[in-house]
Amino acid sequence: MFTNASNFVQGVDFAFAVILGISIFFLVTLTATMIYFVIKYNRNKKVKAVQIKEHTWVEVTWIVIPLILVLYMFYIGWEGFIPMRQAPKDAMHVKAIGKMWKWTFEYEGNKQADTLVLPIGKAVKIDLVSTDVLHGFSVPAFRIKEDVVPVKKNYTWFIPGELGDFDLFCTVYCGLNHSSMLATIRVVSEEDFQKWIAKVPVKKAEANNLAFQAVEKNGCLACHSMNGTKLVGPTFKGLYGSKSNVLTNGAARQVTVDDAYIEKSIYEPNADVANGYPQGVMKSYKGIVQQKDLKLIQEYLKSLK
Amino acid sequence: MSEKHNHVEEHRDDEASKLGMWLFIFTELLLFGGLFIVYSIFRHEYYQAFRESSLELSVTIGAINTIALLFSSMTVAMALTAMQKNDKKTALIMIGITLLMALVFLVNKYFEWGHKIEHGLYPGSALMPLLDRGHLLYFSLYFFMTGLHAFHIIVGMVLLFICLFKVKNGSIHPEKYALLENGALYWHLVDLIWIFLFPLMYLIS
Amino acid sequence: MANNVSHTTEYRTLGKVLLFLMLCTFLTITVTGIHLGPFSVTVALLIACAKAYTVMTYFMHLKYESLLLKLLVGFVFVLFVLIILITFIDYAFR
Amino acid sequence: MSSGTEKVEYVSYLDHQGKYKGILGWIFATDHKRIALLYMYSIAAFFFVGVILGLLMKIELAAPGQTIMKPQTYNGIFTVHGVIMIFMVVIPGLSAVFGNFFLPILIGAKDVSFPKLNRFSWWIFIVGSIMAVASQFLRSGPPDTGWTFYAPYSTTTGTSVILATSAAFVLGFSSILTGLNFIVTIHQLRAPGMKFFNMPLFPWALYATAWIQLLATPIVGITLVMLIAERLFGIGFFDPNLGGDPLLYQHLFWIYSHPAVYVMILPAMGVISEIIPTFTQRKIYGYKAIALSSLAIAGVGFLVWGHHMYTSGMSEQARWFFSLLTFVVAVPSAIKVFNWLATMYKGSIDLKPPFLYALSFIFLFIIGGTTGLLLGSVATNIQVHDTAFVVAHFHYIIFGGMGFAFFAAIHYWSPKIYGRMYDFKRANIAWGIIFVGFNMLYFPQFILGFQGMPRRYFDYLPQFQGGQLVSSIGGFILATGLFLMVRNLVLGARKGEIAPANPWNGSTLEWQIPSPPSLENFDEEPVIKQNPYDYE
Ligand code: HEA
Ligand code: HEA
Ligand code: HEC
Ligand code: CUA
Ligand SMILES: [Cu+2]
Repeated sequence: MFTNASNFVQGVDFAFAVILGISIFFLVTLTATMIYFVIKYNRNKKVKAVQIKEHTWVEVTWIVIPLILVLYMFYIGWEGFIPMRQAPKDAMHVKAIGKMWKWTFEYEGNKQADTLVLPIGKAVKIDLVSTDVLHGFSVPAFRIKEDVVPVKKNYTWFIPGELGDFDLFCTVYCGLNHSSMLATIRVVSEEDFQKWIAKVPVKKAEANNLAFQAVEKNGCLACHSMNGTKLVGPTFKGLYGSKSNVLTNGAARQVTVDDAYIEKSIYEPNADVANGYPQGVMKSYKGIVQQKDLKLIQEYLKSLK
Repeated sequence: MSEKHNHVEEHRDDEASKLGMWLFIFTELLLFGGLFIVYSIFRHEYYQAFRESSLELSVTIGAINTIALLFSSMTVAMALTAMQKNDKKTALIMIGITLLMALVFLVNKYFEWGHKIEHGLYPGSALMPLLDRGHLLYFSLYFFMTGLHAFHIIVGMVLLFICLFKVKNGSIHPEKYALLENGALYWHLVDLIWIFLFPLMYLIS
Repeated sequence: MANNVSHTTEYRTLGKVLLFLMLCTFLTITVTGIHLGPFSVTVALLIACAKAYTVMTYFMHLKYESLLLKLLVGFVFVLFVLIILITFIDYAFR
Repeated sequence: MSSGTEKVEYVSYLDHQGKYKGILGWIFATDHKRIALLYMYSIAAFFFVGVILGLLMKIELAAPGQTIMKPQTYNGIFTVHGVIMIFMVVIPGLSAVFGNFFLPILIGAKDVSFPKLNRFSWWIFIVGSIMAVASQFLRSGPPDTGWTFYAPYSTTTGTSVILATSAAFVLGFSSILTGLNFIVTIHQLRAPGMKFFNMPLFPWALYATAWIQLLATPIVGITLVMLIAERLFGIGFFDPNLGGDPLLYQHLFWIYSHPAVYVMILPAMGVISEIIPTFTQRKIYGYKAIALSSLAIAGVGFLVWGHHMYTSGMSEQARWFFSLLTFVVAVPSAIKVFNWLATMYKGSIDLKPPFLYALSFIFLFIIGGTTGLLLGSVATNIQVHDTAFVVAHFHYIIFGGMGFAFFAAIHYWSPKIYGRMYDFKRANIAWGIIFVGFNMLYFPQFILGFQGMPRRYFDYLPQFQGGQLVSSIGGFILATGLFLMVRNLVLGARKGEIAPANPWNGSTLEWQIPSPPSLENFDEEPVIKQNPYDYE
């Protein structure tokens, strides 16, 4: 508690300490009273129960006091939170792109990296972008967390206050490898940051290739590699024209990967399930991959011999 | 309550089943309530598109259906009055008219839907995903809400048919008409929902 | 005997109610025809509420039911309106 | 029973032979007591399945990396664990079992208002449950969305989400019908002289619960139907890629599911309010405050759903509003706790197993509830949302709250239900093991969550290893304790000593009739004149 990893730690931890303190106070007093009563008024001591009249003032007291306490808790919670939605105008912008199950960070000038490197003491505003389903951008050490919602814009911001590496978790359940959707945030000095960012290459040349973009944009590469490695799904390398062993309604058969098969794989991935891969992991892209993109994807796969 | 307790059991059952019916109506209202929430949110977000889309619906058909339902609501209430007055014949006629009106509604709806479907506007069609988002949502909601409503009409008709037979064979009689009363209550619910659906779907252009 | 369980509404009353409802329907169609901008929904909903109120009071005999039931019906509607309003606290300010 | 003879022959409901005999006599029973037992046995069976899934998760999490299953399996398991526990165990739990059995008796009635509807509720409960369990075995694989079915993941994953959501829909329907039945019963069938404020507190709690069931469930029902339609036709209500709004799904889901947590806890509070007066031999302190706070919780509970969505990108105004109301709704719970303690003051306390469970309920409920406050405050929620902290919160409050109340209730009422007594010593030992195991299982998760361990994680970073291991061991201690408890109860019910009609010297109506009760509960209709907890 009370580290200085980001500018929010103080507010959040203060609220935490106060609420926890009040909670523990009540837990301890009430439990102690309970145990005391059990011993004091135990039936083994042959005490007879005394019927006690209710007093309105007692009841009012224990309505009013908790009410005041909770309103106070609400207040400090709100105070700790409100700065999180007031990003300074001059903050540095970084786009955090979440897609199943990988984080990518895009700096100004089209530079992409897998680790979020940030200069210390400088406000940074993270624009949260998702290309498929919900993800969660959570850095416990910084006390920040915000959902990454597709299409909708969302953001979070902070000022890193300590050098070092911090864990970034995806907190909103997003499917198979949700638990490995991690990344590192590295806070470095301003100089080191400048050195580092200078070395980050501008997005690959392939970025200009429309066909590649179609594959990239739809997030296929999270599961399918282009270099022959087996990720979640079969690799795209050499896929086109090859023979694929699939299960159709539980029956094994062999198909040739052609345009029609690719189309079917995209729109009804569960109709033919490639052998050795889990069913149901690849979702249907019906309504998402439009006809135009489909053509491009087919073309691109063809080119990946 | 307590004082009535030792009277004939049946009275209390009637009251209970009426209360039960009202509670069920609450449930149904909130079932549609969920859809109304969705509707109002999307209307808020896609105001223009909703207005444009609703132009595609025919106010005339909607109005005819409204009138049919209002009229049937009255007749079913009259059927109950007739039953209470021990006028079996009127009661039968009134239920009959109610059912007829329900049929008019459904036939109308059939043509209305059919028209849309002909134009390729239905959930799951090839055309739908090509619409822009506001229109897509409007028509999805249109089919969903009127579809669910039509389903309630059918359930209501079945209920009233049962009432019709029971009135005819005398098992619903002036001393015992809870079923008819509940059937009528259900039918009014169907009307209530349409009262809100009509302006929200047809009259926002 | 059985009549003290439920009230009997006269045919004439029911007829009048229908007339009123038809009138409302007519009104709501014409009113939305004129351009009232954002108010047209409000008006349409107000008229719809009036209709719903009438249907419940007369057709559904709510007028003659116990106070308890009336309160419950009111409560359900208030609850629903609250839920919609609260949802809009999110959407209106986003 | 209306034979003219002076002495009515007493046949317990367990032995009574109706139109059907044997097992059919149960499945087609309309007697509320038999239906209650049907619910109890079926819920126990599903609970067992849920528990096994829970323990499997704990084994998997005992060490980082893959331990005994693949990630896809893990995802399916926590989803089905959540669905079973929430929709099939805790939501029907207390109200369908003890509510069905004791509501009519406590208000002096022969049965609920609609006995056939009651039976029908159980049937569809079974249908829904079978659907939920079957979704686990379909070829497309168990649903892997979490019990919250968040869109758009749930609208696009290839697993059998449709079956699971349909199951939840059907179960919701059963829940609605039970609620409806109870409300009508309470309004119509109270014994002569029993005003609302003469009603015992368990029926009060059930009344508040029933309203939530009736009004909140349809909303989730329609939401799940929309989800299914979205999957089938790609309609696009919730999937942003089709123009929908995933936050809208969350709103609709929590509009139901937050009130639903009070469906779980209110009857539990009702049970505790019954047990405390009996074992202290005191009139309950603040009867009216307890009764009305149930209604307050139910009412305000409808309006706080957004506290599950603080990080979702809601408007700031909405976060403000929901946080404020979340804190307000905690106050009526606090009132209840204070009143229970005040009832113990100067009582004559008898530390029998039901009371032991009731006391541990209070302890665990305070922990669960106050950590709820930490979640309800926006700033601290940001820190612990969607982490193991939330998991610990709701297990404390659901299992520690509703679960312990269930155990308290079964220890309290099983002599009435079966007419036989269980062994106290064994019950106490089992309690001790359960209590220790429970805290060992869930307490470390608070710490893990605070340190940032997210929930629904198949795998975790090495710094979380210690806590996870302790937690896993606790799970097995708890399992041992629960096994001993169930064994003791079963033995008691079958072979225990014959129990007297009123073993605890209780004052409410169920203790004034023989154990087990006869088919019609009361030989002659009771007339009520005073408060149910009069020990003068
Ligand atoms: C039985 C079920 C139950 C109950 C009763 C509660 C009760 C409460 N819950 Fe909990 N909750 C759940 C079940 C339950 N919850 C579940 C299942 C989830 C997770 C869902 C999911 O995402 O899967 C959840 C999640 C959850 C969240 C969202 C967490 C997140 O995902 O970020 C929040 C946030 O506000 C919250 C708050 C509360 C509060 C304030 C109460 C209050 O009602 C508690 C009130 C009780 C007390 C306060 C204790 C008694 C009082 C005293 C001892 C006196 C001292 C107190 C004062 C001075 C006030 N709960
Ligand atoms: C009533 C509700 C309830 C109950 C009782 C439990 C019980 C248990 N739960 Fe819980 N759990 C949930 C409701 C519940 N759970 C919910 C809603 C979720 C969220 C799902 C989601 O994220 O979507 C969840 C999630 C959840 C997770 C988090 C998954 C994740 O986020 O990665 C874990 C992890 O360990 C867990 C563990 C357990 C364990 C070990 C038990 C143990 O089972 C408790 C120990 C009990 C026993 C061991 C009993 C043994 C008894 C016998 C053997 C005798 C037989 C008994 C009878 C016949 C009556 N549960
Ligand atoms: C969530 C992970 C995931 C994503 C994202 C994904 N896929 Fe797949 N894909 C899989 C898995 C797993 C399989 C194997 C199982 C199957 O056939 O359903 C597969 C199979 C395929 C196949 C069939 C391969 C064969 O050997 O039969 C094709 C073609 C394919 N994917 C194309 C795509 C395209 C194009 C996209 C992007 C629009 C995409 N995938 C996105 C996981 C994914
Ligand atoms: Cu991405 Cu979880
Ligand atoms: Cu909640």
